[in-house]
Amino acid sequence: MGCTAADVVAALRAATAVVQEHRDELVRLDQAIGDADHGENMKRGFTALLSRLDGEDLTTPGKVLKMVATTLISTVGGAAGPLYGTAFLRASAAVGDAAELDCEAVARALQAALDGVVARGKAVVGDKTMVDALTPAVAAASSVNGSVAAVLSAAADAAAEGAESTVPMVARKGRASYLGERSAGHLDPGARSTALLLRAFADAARGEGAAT
Amino acid sequence: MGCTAADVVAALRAATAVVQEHRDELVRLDQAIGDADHGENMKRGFTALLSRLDGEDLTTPGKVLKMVATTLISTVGGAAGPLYGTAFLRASAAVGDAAELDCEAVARALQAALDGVVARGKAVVGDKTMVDALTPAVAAASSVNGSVAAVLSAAADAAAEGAESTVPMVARKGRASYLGERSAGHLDPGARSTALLLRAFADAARGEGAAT
Amino acid sequence: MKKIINDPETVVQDALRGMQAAHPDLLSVHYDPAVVVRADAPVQGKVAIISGGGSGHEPLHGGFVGRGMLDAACPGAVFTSPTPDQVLDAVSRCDGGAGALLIVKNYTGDVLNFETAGELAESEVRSVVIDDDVAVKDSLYTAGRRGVGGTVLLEKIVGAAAERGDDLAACVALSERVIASVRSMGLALTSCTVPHVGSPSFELADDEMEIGIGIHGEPGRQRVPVGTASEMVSALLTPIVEDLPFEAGDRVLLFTNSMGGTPLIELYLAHGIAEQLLADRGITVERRLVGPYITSLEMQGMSLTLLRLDDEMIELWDAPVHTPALRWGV
Amino acid sequence: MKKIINDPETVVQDALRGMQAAHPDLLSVHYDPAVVVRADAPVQGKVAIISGGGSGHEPLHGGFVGRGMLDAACPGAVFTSPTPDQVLDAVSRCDGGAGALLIVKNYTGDVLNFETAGELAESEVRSVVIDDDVAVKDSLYTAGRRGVGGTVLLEKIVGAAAERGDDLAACVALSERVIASVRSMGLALTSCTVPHVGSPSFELADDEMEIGIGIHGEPGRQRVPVGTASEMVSALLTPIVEDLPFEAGDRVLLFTNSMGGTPLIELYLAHGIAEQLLADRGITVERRLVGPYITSLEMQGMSLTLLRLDDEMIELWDAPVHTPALRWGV
Ligand SMILES: Nc1ncnc2c1ncn2[C@@H]1O[C@H](COP(=O)(O)OP(=O)(O)O)[C@@H](O)[C@H]1O
Ligand SMILES: Nc1ncnc2c1ncn2[C@@H]1O[C@H](COP(=O)(O)OP(=O)(O)O)[C@@H](O)[C@H]1O
Ligand SMILES: [Mg+2]
Ligand SMILES: [Mg+2]
Ligand SMILES: [Mg+2]
Ligand SMILES: [Mg+2]
Repeated sequence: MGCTAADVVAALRAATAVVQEHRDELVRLDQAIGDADHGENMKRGFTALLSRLDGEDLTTPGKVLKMVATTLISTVGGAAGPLYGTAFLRASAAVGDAAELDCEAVARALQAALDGVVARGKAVVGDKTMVDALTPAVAAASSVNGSVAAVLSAAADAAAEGAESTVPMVARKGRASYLGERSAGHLDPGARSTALLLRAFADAARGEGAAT
Repeated sequence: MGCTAADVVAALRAATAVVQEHRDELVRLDQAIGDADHGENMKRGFTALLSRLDGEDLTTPGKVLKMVATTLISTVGGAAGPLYGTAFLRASAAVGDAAELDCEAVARALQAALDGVVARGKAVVGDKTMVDALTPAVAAASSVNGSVAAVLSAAADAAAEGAESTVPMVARKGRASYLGERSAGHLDPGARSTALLLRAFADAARGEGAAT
Repeated sequence: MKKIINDPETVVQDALRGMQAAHPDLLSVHYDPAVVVRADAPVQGKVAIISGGGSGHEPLHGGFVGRGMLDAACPGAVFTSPTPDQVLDAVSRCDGGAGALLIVKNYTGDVLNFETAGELAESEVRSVVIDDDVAVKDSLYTAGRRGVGGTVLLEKIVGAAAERGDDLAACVALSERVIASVRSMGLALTSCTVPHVGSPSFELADDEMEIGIGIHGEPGRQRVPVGTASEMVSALLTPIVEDLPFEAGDRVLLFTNSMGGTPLIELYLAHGIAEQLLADRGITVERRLVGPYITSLEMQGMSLTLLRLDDEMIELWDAPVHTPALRWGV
Repeated sequence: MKKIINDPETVVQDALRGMQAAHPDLLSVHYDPAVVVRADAPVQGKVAIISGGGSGHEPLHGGFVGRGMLDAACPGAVFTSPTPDQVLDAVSRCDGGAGALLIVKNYTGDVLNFETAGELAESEVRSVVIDDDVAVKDSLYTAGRRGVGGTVLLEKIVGAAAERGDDLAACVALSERVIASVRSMGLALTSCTVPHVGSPSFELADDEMEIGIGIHGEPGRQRVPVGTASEMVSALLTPIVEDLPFEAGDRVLLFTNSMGGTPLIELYLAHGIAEQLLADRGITVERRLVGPYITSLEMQGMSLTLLRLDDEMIELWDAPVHTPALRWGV
């Protein structure tokens, strides 16, 4: 029922595919209220990641997550790079050396990721950032008690809703904040990418864990 | 029956109005096969000229024509400035100190103008320049024996036809020559302005000389 | 999209190759990670001045690498801040034992990436954040003011200070003084097109302009009908002057900048108007810079930057500089 | 038409005012007739180097006025050659007793107006005509090749010769040598819009470019689909190299020029490709110039210029220059 390093790697492969598929959508969202690079940044980072997912030393989920962190930090750039990088770094620390992650470990990792993003970016719910997707996802994850797949699925649902909730918001953090009122009426690209990643993880976990 | 300094001034006033009216047309013609300034150059020159037509020292046709030459040379620029300037300078020399010009003097002045343009610009008939308008004008002028108005009217008719004849030509002088074959199918702007000027002079002469 | 490029994926790297070819005596360009380094780095005993940011603002920052200005520049992807490993690489190549100053434009991405690098660096590293764009309200409700044209002036002045031997603390203090004295604002007549996007970042009608733009093709504060040059200059200069505020008797450096696609004839024209407006207010223009120095790809438009000068800043501005984009005294 | 101007009628004069304001130490601008003169003119005993042409090509020529380059520039209306009285005025302001050399780009209008001035001048005046554009066939059926990018290199090199004290005959001979050794060609991705016209000089579709353009918004020799940067550079460089011809072992100056609206990131990218293509042919790039130096208003596009160098040209190229647009060694 737990989630191994190989499961995490599989989830990341799935996430890479999703990021590549949604590259143009994320660019368009960022074009409306930012500088039109979020999709390209994420694609660059996850494409670099893909080439490292065969690494021999990826023996625990924690090691995989740490490799994700350093890869994203050194390839994504922009605001998203350090924020997602910190998220994965904190998640890695939260799961330690465990060979398998149970649903509590996954929830703990998500909470650590959110804490990291907030520590770095100082955004709160309502600022129209990825925090608006990640915060409800963490809450949902810790309220579910079941399989890893169930936890991630709840998180993904909540993140999707959280992302949608950014549409009417006036941005107070990041580049979109320069637009003031003109930022309202648009989906935040980082919130959208957070929701996409969590959905990819959840789908991968369901695929893996369907039998357990 | 002769043409006084005042008549020449009146003809130039008429020419200025015509140049200003046709400024956009000349710009468009030059845009097609040149650098889109001929109308503006001519307008600048004739507008400067207008402010000098009240000069007290304009006591003979020759003095008026010389003032036109120096004004155009110092205000038109481009190829047209020195060419029209030389034309008026040579015309001025050709008419000398005469107080009135008869039709022969006018024909002589036109011939001198043409010679000046050819000496400066080295164009021959068929090169797609103002020479294609001026050459037939001079020929027509010297073949008519009548009033100044009749001479100028014949010259203007011939110049108009000469200008039209430039349409199919491939330019061999001036900026349009850079286009090679692409210059064919367009009216030469300098030929057109020459025809316009002669028409204005002819109309002015007919107005003045109708009773004589 | 019409651009002189081979492939949107490699545009930054390809341009860096051309830069290296064009300035073999001034620069060493490294590609993985991408860093543009002064040819004689590290300069022993000198504070290393390092900046960086997204590409697409050329000559900023790579064009300011060289004696009397930057020791290194870290070019990110187009309009994307560089990553911490670029900054770390720059620090390790340039630290001559006196530490490094990171000049960071105030954008969340730039701040976070440079901050991460600063935490990881083994050298003594300080950073300063420039935020001179008066178009953005500096409130709790934004990420703060953006760093724009003032960056060029800051890099020149603090670069000269480091070159004469000022230590890291002095460079930081001078930077803070410059940042406190400089204000900018820009406008766009046309959008720009990011190579990896392929379509214009925003749409402007034939009779509209965007006032208060940044340098990343973000829309500005306000879309208004295109006016005369005098109206445009005054729309930029008035908020700049009133913000600091600049006052009669002040001595200033006036920097008239093209966003990339506006030609010099228009820029000089605008500069002349700005000088006149400042003279009318009793403000003395002591130094000036006119040209495309901090750009947004091929965007047509301009920005104005005003720096209140003191004697030391003037001396440092006049000090020799030898970089691809700014050169005097050598 | 979107431009930073007040009035198409006064754009040249207004830009000159801004230029004067921007460079009070270098230039004296006179307005009637319009002439941009080196601040310390006339320089006694030095040959005066004077050029001019239509406006809209900035920084050419006014931006090259100053020590080591031009003594004066005569700016015509936009894309219109100046009038003889401007040239005469420049000659009389700059003649320091050693005569004046007029550098004329080969266009009928420029040639005729400078010729007229030469005839009327009281000083000793010689002129040279530069015609480096290989896009134009030099035949009886054209006005000859146009003067384009090579003009910048000629003005720098002969300006340095005059500054070191070469006499008028030597300046003429050197000019002829440079003119015989320099070739250029350009392309446009977009048209430009002349202020007094208000609409683009030619129309290009979104996927077309114009090869073999001049600098006045004239259409070029050929309209072709937009290619990659490598294709563009090779479309310009091949005819240039084959024309002189430039051969393996030649030492050259490579000048990569923006037509005004092409930003530096693309220009560097193109420059890098050109350096590679020349290296492939065994031609050694010894000096380079990259930037917008001879432009067509806001046109996007580029030109390449290649000058075959000898030792004296290199020495003169490297000699100090202090002008608004080119500066080194001082
Ligand atoms: N301070 C912040 N805290 C959390 N998330 C942020 C913050 N600033 C920006 N973001 C997120 O980053 C996203 C933009 O990422 P990206 O476009 O890659 O970087 P940049 O804004 O530097 O171009 C935004 O949509 C937002 O979700
Ligand atoms: N060598 C020449 N001889 C006679 N006329 C010429 C010659 N070269 C150009 N022209 C005339 O000048 C006209 C162009 O004038 P204008 O546009 O004012 O100058 P420019 O060509 O310098 O822009 C042409 O249409 C042509 O009639
Ligand atoms: Mg972005
Ligand atoms: Mg013309
Ligand atoms: Mg970005
Ligand atoms: Mg012209």
